[in-house]
Amino acid sequence: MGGHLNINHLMFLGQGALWTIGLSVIALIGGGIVGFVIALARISPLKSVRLASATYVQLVQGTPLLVILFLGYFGLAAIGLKVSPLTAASASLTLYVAAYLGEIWRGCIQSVPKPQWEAAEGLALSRTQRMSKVILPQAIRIATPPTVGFMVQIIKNTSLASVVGFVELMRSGQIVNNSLFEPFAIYAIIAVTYFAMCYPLSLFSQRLERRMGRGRSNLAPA
Amino acid sequence: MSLQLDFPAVLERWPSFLAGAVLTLELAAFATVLGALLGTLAAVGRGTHNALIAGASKAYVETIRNTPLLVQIFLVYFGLASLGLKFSAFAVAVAALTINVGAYTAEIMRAGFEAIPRGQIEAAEGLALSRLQIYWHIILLPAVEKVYPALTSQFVLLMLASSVCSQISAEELTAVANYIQSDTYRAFETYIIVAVLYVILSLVMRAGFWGLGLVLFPRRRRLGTPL
Amino acid sequence: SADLLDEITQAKKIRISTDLAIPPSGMMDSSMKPTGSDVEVAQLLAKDWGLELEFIQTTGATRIPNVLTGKADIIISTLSVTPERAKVIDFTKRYATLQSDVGCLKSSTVKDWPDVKDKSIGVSRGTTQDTTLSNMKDKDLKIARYDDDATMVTAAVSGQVDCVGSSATIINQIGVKNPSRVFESRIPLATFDLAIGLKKGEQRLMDKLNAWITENVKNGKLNAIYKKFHGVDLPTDMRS
Amino acid sequence: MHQNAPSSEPIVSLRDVQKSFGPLRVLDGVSFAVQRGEVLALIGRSGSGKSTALRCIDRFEKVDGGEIVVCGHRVDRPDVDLRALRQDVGIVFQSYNLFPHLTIEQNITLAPCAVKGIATAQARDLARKVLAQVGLEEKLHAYPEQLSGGQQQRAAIARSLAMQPKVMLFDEVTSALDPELTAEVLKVIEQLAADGMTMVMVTHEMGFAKGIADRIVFMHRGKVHETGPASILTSPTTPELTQFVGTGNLKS
Amino acid sequence: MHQNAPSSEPIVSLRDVQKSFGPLRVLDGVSFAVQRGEVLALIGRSGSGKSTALRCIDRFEKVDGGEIVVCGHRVDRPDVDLRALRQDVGIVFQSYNLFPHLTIEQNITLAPCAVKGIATAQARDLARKVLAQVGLEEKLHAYPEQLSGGQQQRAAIARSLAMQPKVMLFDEVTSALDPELTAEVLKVIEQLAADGMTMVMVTHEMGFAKGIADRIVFMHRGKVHETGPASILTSPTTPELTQFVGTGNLKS
Ligand SMILES: Nc1ncnc2c1ncn2[C@@H]1O[C@H](COP(=O)(O)OP(=O)(O)OP(=O)(O)O)[C@@H](O)[C@H]1O
Ligand SMILES: Nc1ncnc2c1ncn2[C@@H]1O[C@H](COP(=O)(O)OP(=O)(O)OP(=O)(O)O)[C@@H](O)[C@H]1O
Ligand SMILES: [Mg+2]
Ligand SMILES: [Mg+2]
Repeated sequence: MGGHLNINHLMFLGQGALWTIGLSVIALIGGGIVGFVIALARISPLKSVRLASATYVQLVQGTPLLVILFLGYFGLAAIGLKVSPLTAASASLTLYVAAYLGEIWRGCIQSVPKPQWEAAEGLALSRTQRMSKVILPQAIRIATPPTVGFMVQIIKNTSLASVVGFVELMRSGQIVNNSLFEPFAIYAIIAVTYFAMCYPLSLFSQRLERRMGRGRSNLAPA
Repeated sequence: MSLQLDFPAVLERWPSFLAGAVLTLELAAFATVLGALLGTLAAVGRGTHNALIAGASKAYVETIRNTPLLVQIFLVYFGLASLGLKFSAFAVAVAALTINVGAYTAEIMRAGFEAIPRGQIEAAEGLALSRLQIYWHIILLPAVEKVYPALTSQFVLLMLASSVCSQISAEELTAVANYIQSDTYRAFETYIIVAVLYVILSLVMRAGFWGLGLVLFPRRRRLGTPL
Repeated sequence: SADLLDEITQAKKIRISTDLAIPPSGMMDSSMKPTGSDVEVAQLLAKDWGLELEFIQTTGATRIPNVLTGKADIIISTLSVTPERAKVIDFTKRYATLQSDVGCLKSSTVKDWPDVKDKSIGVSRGTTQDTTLSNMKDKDLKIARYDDDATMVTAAVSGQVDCVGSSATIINQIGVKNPSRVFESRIPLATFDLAIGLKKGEQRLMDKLNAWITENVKNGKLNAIYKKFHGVDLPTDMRS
Repeated sequence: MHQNAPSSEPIVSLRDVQKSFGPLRVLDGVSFAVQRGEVLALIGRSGSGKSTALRCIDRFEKVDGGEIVVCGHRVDRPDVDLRALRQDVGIVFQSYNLFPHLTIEQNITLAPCAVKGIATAQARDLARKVLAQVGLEEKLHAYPEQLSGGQQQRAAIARSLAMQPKVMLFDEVTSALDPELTAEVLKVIEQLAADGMTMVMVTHEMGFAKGIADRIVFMHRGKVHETGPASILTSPTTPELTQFVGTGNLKS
Repeated sequence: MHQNAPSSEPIVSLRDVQKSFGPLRVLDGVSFAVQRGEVLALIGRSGSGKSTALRCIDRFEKVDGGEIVVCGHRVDRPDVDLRALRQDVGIVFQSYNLFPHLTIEQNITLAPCAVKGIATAQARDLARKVLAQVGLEEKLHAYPEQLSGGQQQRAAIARSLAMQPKVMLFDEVTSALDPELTAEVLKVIEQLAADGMTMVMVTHEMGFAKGIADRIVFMHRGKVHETGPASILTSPTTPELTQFVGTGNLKS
């Protein structure tokens, strides 16, 4: 107890940072897969599917992640699933990320110009073929910058997993602080670490966006 | 499963929930107003020709946008205390939320400013309006109108994010939930109720912003253009 | 359904819910390994029973939900025995006690309740200290609740609060962290029995735990752990 | 292509077709038919319903009433087999709508492979053939944005041809192009007509319509106002068509 | 408006004005003067520097050399009082630049209230007056987007007039309008000229320039190439003006 910041503390923080990255990757993959389904459901020809997915998005976007994490942590257990903090955090983040990515991607899919949909239809392509071969490849290009930008949000939001006892960067900082009691210094280190993880992504997303801006104007028909 | 849901046991604590919800709304309201001001200033700062001000604004925006709110709150809370400054948890929470949402507002407002056609500003200059008058009458309101949906979403997100203020002893909705669930040991029921309350709060806020939009943008009201 | 004791025995592993952010009961040493009195009690138990030990990290507020929802088998985490809690979980017999006080700055003149009226008292949200203080409605106290002891102590160390409601051990810790802000116990709050918590209706496990506690109180091992971290012996009435 | 003589069984036939957008009645009892190998030009003012009529034929719009039969498909029926219909019909729009993420070859082979299940190698040969038809062999591996507007439009025509449709629909395919590029696209369509392709085209190029069309349908306010051989353009009988032709406007 | 006879003291005078954008010399020694009550038309090819010259007068561009005096303000000097200058000068652009979030009345009263500190009630009367001048009384409470292009441009002129400027600058105020709307705007300007307003206008409407302008300044490659009364348009002396007038293009 007490003493000064030593290599063990830094390693512990580093381990937390790795978990933050790991959790972010899990959330991105899980949220990406579910979000993709949500995006498709939001533009489904079936009204009930559209309504259900819209409700899901509204509910999740209207609830703080912190509360979703609590619900995931205790709720999954309450319905009889024994889950570790990792599973609970992953599941909650997945649900959360899916709602946001789903909306972002829906916007991107719908921003593929209507004539492209019609041209694909006119070639007798089936709905699945139109989606997979014509619309999605174009939507992916549009979706890349906002998706990269959203990854920054994911990384930052994993810090909330600390409140259900998951030892990621934030929680590892709290634990180290608990043995050193230098809150300002330790939280500053944590802030810098988060910044180092997030800022490159922010920059990358901004660059992509600018490049897209140019590319898109090239694509405008004569 | 051994866990049985018992909502009445938790719901009888409704005065606490209500107090928490009110505090959450208060936090969001203060931070929204102050953050809108701070963010607008930062957006203006970023557009100035003064490299120092522009650089400082950019550094502020990027730092905040790339670190978690939770860390920011701890830094403000314990940082101020280390400097010997003591404020109430509410004041610190408002300050941290303001700093946070200000950065996002700045980015949104910047986009709004950039969307104002150059000709509008020249026309105003030609009418001998001062710089300040131009900013106020010609740039600010139309810019806000252009980015109003993005702005209001950001402020709703802020309200939701204020849940982390429970960490620094602000007794907002999530703090109340934590207290009640550790008192009644009915975690699941408590958090479901709280989730519902947050959804209601965000609907309330959206409705409020919709009404405010009607007041702020009479043209939209008259011409029936949706916001 | 299967008995929890059987499940533990089958899994050859016991999952113990422990808050590692409440020194000196649960904390990390300088090489970031769990340590503290609760940690050693848990380790002793696992060793005696020949089980692998898994710590389920928890905060004050999530200790009990952890066993209710089956995330952990038992709680060893300065869990005070209260009638409220006994409605939801079962307690073993006590394995230690906890003296709770209101602690204030050494330099302050606080002697009794009226003196703390205009001072904020930091507590860990949902702890027995929190509940006890919150129920003193007539005393008109200003309570600042934090999510865990670590944040509460940090608030005291950094000057956000001038009083804390906590265990005597934690109150003494504050001065160690920041010599310019030495806290000491001023108003006694209560003495709580600390017990191991477990889900209701696990009688076999309960019996086995009680037997284990009795044995280790008698052979002095629990006292040794307590003394190592808290600097004092367990109360005499408990050891006899 | 089959060079059958026009039979009594039309490839496309509209009978008393009704279509409204909300309160706006856009098609108000439109009837006409197209025989195999025939070239029909739809002309009329802006807003007279030409595009809507064309889009109804390929079921991009559902009709409110009347009957549409295209290559044996009952297009007005809700249970029409859309994919079968669209294999028989090729449609080309004003904005060429090539898929920007695919090369010209991929644009062309996409539908034959995906819909008809043609082997890739065979589809490539097909692409080469239809591109030769529109004079764009050398652009096989280019991306759409690397092509001029006229080239893109010709590629779009080639893409439709690759599905070997029985009838082609053109909606003002040249109106986004400047005169020089217009000429190169019209030449391609002329060649198609010469090869015996059945075509329905909406166009503002009166000179072109006169030269290529077997029959003219003049639409006015959602109705077929006058119809007849190309010669009606030089000697219109109704005052509306007289005025329309008289404006001398090539583009509306 | 004061109806003084043209005095020897011009309201606007440019002397040897130089202006470059980077390497591009846009104004290369431009000199001309406008007397009180005079209407001056600036004409010339696209890119000849007309807009730039006009913008220099109201200091939307800083000049590199030469002297500009407008209503006594030394516009070329860095310390010119911009707001005082712009109270004396009204400027109207091709894109009307009405403020879309304000009603026409608010558009008009904004500057008089904010700049001159006129009381609201008084400003409203003023708005009514200037709107009557441009024939738009009934549009007082409309928003810009509810107006046609010609009406918007007339409202923009009214907005300038409300500041009671000593000189008005017009930069191709009709070139975004179709002929019918153009006519209604030109009529307003004609009325202003008849009322004795001093005006400098860049225009491509040669017929209009001929009818209304007291003097023509023909710019060519950043220089004043020919200047004189409106009659120089019918009998130009330089080959450049001959060619320019000869193109017969009303719009460049
Ligand atoms: N999807 C739609 N929703 C509502 N109205 C429509 C829609 N499509 C077309 N219209 C209206 O139907 C009328 C006829 O349109 P259509 O496009 O068929 O005319 P057109 O003869 O092709 O004109 P143009 O020569 O300008 O292309 C127009 O008034 C148009 O505004
Ligand atoms: N802000 C600017 N930056 C760079 N070049 C400019 C700028 N403004 C004008 N120019 C250039 O200066 C030249 C003169 O422009 P100006 O607008 O004065 O011409 P103009 O006579 O008004 O032409 P038009 O009839 O097309 O309006 C043009 O070549 C133009 O491209
Ligand atoms: Mg059309
Ligand atoms: Mg110009």
